[in-house]
Amino acid sequence: MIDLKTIKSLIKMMVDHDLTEVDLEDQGEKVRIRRGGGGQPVAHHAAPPVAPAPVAVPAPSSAQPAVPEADEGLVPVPSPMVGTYYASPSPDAAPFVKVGQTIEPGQVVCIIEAMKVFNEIKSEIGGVVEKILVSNGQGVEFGQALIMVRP
Amino acid sequence: MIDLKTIKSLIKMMVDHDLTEVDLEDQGEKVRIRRGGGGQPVAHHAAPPVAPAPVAVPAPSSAQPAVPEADEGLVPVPSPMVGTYYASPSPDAAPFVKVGQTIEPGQVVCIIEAMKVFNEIKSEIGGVVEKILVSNGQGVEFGQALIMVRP
Amino acid sequence: MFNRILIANRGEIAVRIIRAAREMGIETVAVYSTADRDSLHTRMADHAICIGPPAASESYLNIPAIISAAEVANVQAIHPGYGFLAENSHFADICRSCNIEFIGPSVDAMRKLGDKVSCREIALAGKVPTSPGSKGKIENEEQALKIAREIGYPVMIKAAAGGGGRGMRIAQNDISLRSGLSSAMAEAKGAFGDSTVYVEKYISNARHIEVQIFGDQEGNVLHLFERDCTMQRRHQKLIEESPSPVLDDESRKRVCQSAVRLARAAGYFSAGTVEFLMGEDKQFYLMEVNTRLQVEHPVTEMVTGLDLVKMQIRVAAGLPLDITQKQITQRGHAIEARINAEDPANRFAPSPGTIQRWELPGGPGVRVDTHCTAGYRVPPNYDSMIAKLIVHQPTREEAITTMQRALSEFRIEPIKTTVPLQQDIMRNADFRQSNVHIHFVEKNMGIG
Amino acid sequence: MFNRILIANRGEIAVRIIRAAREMGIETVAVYSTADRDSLHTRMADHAICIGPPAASESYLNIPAIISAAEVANVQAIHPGYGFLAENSHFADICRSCNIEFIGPSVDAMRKLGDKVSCREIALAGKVPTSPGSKGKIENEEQALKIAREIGYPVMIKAAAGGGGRGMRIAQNDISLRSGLSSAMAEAKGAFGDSTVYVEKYISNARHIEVQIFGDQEGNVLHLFERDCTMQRRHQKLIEESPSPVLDDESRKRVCQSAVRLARAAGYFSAGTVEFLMGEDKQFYLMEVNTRLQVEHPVTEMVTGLDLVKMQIRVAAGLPLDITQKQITQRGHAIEARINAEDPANRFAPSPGTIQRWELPGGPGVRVDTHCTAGYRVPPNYDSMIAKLIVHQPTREEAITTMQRALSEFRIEPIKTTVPLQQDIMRNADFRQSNVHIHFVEKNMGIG
Repeated sequence: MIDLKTIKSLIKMMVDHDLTEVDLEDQGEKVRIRRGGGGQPVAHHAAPPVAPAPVAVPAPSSAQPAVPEADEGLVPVPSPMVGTYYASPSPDAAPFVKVGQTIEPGQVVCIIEAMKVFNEIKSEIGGVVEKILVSNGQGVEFGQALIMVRP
Repeated sequence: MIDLKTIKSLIKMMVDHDLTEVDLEDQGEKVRIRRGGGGQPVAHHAAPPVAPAPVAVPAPSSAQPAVPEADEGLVPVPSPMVGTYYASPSPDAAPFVKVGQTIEPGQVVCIIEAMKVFNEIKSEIGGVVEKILVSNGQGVEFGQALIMVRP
Repeated sequence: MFNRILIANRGEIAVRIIRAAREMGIETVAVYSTADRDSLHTRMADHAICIGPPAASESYLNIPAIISAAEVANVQAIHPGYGFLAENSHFADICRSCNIEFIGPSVDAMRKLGDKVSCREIALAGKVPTSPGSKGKIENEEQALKIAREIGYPVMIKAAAGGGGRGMRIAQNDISLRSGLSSAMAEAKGAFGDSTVYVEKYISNARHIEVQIFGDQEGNVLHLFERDCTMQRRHQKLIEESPSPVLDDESRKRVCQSAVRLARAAGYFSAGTVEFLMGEDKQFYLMEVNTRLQVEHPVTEMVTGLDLVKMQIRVAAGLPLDITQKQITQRGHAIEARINAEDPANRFAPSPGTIQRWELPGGPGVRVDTHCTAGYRVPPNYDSMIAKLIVHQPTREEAITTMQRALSEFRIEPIKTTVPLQQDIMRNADFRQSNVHIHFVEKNMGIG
Repeated sequence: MFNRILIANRGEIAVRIIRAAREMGIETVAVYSTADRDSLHTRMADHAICIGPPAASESYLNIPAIISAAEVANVQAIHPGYGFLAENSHFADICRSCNIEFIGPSVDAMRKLGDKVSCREIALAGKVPTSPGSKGKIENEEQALKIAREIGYPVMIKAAAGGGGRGMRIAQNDISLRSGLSSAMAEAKGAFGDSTVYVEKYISNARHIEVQIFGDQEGNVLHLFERDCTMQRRHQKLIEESPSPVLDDESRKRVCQSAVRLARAAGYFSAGTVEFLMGEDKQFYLMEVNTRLQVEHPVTEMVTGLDLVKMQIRVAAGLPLDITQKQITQRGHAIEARINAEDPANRFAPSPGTIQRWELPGGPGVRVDTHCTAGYRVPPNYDSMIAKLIVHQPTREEAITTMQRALSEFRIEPIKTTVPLQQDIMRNADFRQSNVHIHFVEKNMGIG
């Protein structure tokens, strides 16, 4: 709950420390307070997404959000198609990429099999592979994040 | 719930910290408080009306809002029952009240006939009759404003 | 035919009546309390008149206000819906004395069948099956004890003016009969202003079977077959269906004809319901007659293809019934679930408030009767029913499946509703096998 | 029976199929484009798989993506709905070669009846009434001119692969035939990748009468009577009803049996529709066959009491039809109105956007099939239909009255819809007297 007391303390903190903006989010409630150039904070307090407006629908089992954790500064490599994910070119080969590995733009990161065709999936960006989000043989959908890269 | 206490505290905070504007939204209720260039804070308190929330329904023909123009500083004398309005005690008698007339609290302002019973309707307030909103023989509903008085 | 009628009710039944009238080309006048200013019945009607503050006693039960509204709006008839003034013969009498037709039975028939003691007397005379018990009202404790010993315990003490379980007691022996008698009389006095009670044999493990009857002012009386309302909680119906899954053709015919006999004996016209208990012995025992339209009338409409509200209006206007008993058939199976704004997880506490999300089930075999919309505030002042979900399919098994599918599509937020309870019932093996009785929900589903 | 099926579609028909499957105890897998992430079919299905970006060519028409999704989800069958891939025999072929059943007819029957030229050939052989014209496709201009002079102007040029009015021209004389021929071929080439056209007599002031047929894999073929879809705007159906108000029993029997003959000749199974024009001479002329479920199938469901989607699934699983022709009867009258997100006051411009207020009609005789809810954003990428409103009553007159009542209850804001147009049609005296033809809306109601 964001109540008056919370807002009060926030404003005090802002004045004390000469902050210009504070965003606070708590269980769907939001407060934004700004102190502009002239030192005037403005508080925006938004309650949970108003009523029958499009709410966040609980994603069905396989319909995962494309980008699970966008806020960490990581960039996803999404699947360009529906199909089955393979981490390596053949069952006994080494995987295309591992966590911690540095990849170049255009480097193949996995294979997606769709209708008996094995498609090499290339990363559009370069960076360090921080996470591999799918496991070998798993079905993936269009736009689903496969691996997360720190550019 | 945004209540008077909350608004009061907000205004105090604004004055104390020299804020010029506060927006607060809570479960469909909204408050915006502005402090103009050194003037006094003005509070706008708006209940829900946002999109699919209960909208202002076009009133059916006879379902008029009880108080048509509350913002003029006039006070309505509402009908305490459904029935037929009569401005005078008998067809050839003078009306109980006229526009411009000063009335006392408790003074009879009209008759409402309901089920063959003629009920004298008394004003709870005193003041000058500014408007008579219904005409002789008209049907009125519960809570409908009959006359407007400037206290 | 009438040009304009007033609906002396609110909620889904007011909406239902407006729909029927609109399709008949009849103008509608709604009345509403200040709590219902933005309600669907208020904005759907051609005219709407505020009749008082939220308390029902000052609005929907306020006879002078409603009659005044009818006079101001110059209507020719009043439909009382169900509840409120629907079974108030005094109100029907006033309507007619003001030259406004009351869309319902005659005052005489309402009184004869509405009072349980006189209803029982008519039933006995007409060989309508009743449970053994007092011929009429109980005059004193000694008489009650004598009857109870004759018919054998357990016995039921019932209020003559009763309904919804009030003024009702089960007595297992002389002692509980004595105490039950005085408490039932006190409760009946408080609830109905009439302390008259009677005593009859208690039917255990009973099913609730009721027959829809319909008469016109020329003396024709038909039945529209039965409804089975055995799934109840504390005498409040939860699920109603038609046909009853436990009747064979012979017993169906028997109970329906009994109901018609009773209605004929009372000179009944308009819609009415004769309620029976069916014992483990498969015998029927008259319970009471509801001299009005019933909440669950849609299941009868689905299987017969008839529109009961339009029929009521036509009969009230003096038209004869335009169908014969032979033309009325049961086609398929219909089930109704009452959706209440109550929290089944919290002892069915009322859950009024503003509905933010309101998504209705749809598609084949689904009918929804409701007065609610997104943004509607369920007022705490009235009955908690917010919707009736009715399904119709060729077989009972398919109807249950469609009901499950439709219940799963209902999305109501943030208020709590009885949808989860209805889902539990649809899943219940005994319900599916029709192996239930009127106390099944409390006793076997652990819901008190 | 299947345990799990995939629905290769979106919108109301995907919801319709999910409802049928759920009632049959079959798990459903939805596929969706990124524009439909929050759509009702996506959240109603047991599983949902994103198959591509908003453009239909990259999602709902993307065969590899859909087959991959079916393999990933391990389904036993795919229901194509209508539109998109529903009449794509290549898709049906791929499904079956991947060991996934295609819920629809055989590839052979789809090809034979889907191509208008070969369909016409089968019809001629089976004495199914066709309009005079070319035996098969037009090889050159001279042949077209020769045929036109034989049968007499006006004539119709039609694309073999056509539909929805595309690749269609009316020619009044040799000159307009010449120009029409080349422009129709160019349009057909662009729209369907096939420039084949044929020529037939133009039927003026025609009504659109179509017959619902249904076959199983054992060779049984039944008809479920006719639908009348004469109310159209630019070849897009606006109102569909069953029975047709202008057929007598004899002509009904004749046209229905013709349709069954055609289906039998093609070895047809699953649901299909044989579309005819009925001329002022009351004769029928075959127009085309739709080898799939139709948008307007609910009116047939209402009058026959059958569930066409469940029947399709059962037949696809190899089960025989469990009804005979004799058991199928027409009961009452049903009308469907298509509600599109288009602005009738602004040349039917699409009106996509977020729906804020969405209140559905309800009560007796009303069925709504929709994928929309309050808060739903109608995407600009697909068909503009947002709901189908279906009513069912004992008579056509009552059905029209209920449709008017139900249309007046629809509240959709802020997007524009065709509700006002549908209301105009219901009020129209010629429509009410069934005195209309397929160009009536454009010509007589001033709506181009």
